[in-house]
Amino acid sequence: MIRVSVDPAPIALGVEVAALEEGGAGGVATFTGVVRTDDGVEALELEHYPGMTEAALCALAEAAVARWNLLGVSIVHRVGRMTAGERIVFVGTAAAHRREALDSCAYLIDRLKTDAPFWKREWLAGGTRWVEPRAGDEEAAAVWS
Amino acid sequence: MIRVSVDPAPIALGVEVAALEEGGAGGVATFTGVVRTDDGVEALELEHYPGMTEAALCALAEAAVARWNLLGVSIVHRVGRMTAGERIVFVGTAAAHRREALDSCAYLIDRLKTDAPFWKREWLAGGTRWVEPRAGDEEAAAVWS
Amino acid sequence: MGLTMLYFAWVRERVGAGEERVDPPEGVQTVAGLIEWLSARSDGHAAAFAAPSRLRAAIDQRFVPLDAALNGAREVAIFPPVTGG
Amino acid sequence: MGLTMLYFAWVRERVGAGEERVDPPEGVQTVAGLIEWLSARSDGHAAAFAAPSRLRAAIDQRFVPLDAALNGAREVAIFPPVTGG
Repeated sequence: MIRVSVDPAPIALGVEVAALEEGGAGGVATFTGVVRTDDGVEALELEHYPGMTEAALCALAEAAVARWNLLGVSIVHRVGRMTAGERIVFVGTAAAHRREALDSCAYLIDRLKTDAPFWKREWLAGGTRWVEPRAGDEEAAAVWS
Repeated sequence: MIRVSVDPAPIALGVEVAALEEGGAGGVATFTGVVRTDDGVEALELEHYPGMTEAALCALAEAAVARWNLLGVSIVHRVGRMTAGERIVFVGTAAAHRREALDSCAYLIDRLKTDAPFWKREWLAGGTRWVEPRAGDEEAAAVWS
Repeated sequence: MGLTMLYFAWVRERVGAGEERVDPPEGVQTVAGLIEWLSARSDGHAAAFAAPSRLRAAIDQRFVPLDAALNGAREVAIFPPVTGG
Repeated sequence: MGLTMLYFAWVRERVGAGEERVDPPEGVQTVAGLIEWLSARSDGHAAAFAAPSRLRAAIDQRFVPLDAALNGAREVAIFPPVTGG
């Protein structure tokens, strides 16, 4: 099962996890990115490249399935404007054994950071700013190649 | 936030994830163990050592907090009898950055397998059998020491 | 035979549009050449493309390095490094 | 001064009880010695403790190796390798 979604609606984590668990797997690993409440960011805006984004996420899911023995993969990315505490991204994997689920989940979020065309803009009290990529993201993604 | 629970009631994943997300973290990683539906197992029975179990899980959560910069740790283990498709165990971690959440989540489930006094018995069509430890579990736990 | 250009994030903001049709001359053969040629179209283009090292690109919805050849491209996107997830 | 013994999983089943009070003699100083001494109590005990390499132990709710000293122990648990998670 591969589920990929790019949607302005809030991410329904329960629905995604249930879909992964229904596959009869022994283990489900997930990572959820949440808009942080700490550094004065009131809202986050996610822009993306329609068409290419979905293709990039499908390619990522297929690469994970080719590399690990998985029963399910879900990648859900929210777009548009969201506020502190809301979910930005959800990746989840289901496998017979925990190592495959854990490793493939880490792979998906590391690679998603560099391989999918999304851009974040932060809304602060004083205005907005485009988020710069984090220095470690390229290295984290490169670990898997 | 540390939450540890050993309970015969079904694991309420939504409640656990919400508690982790409420901490203001940027990332939440989870692993959920589910009773597999594949190998003829109709039910699973989890026995544990009351008192020692809770202490072992608290010690594990505290070890994770000492090692990574975490905003939240949840460990929930079900005990008693459960059927195929039901959740056995949930571990979840919340952190400002994804690597800490992902690594500490993997640590918790790897160490839980060897460090907490639980015993699994499978119910099959022909009777019951106590589960033998998997050969790789000791090595997986040792990776973290 | 023209090209559809797409711009995202602060590149889009500086150019002042998310999409435009362009018809580069024969001599423009790579993404880098296209960026240089587009810089002359307006002050906004010039501002968007002033520092090519800060730009990334896709040809027909696949990431490519800036020295990638355009041959046969129908859609070229220029944008900052991605920051999803 | 006696000890509380706890048994889990198939050790509990073979012994036929999950808990018992015992009062080992002075010469019993380690978990391994205790297991050997307990083996004589019944056929069930003998069956449970026949292969010490398959047994694990805890003293006062902490995992210990089988050669751990008992001194001061109030609660000793004997069980198979754990299989949680």
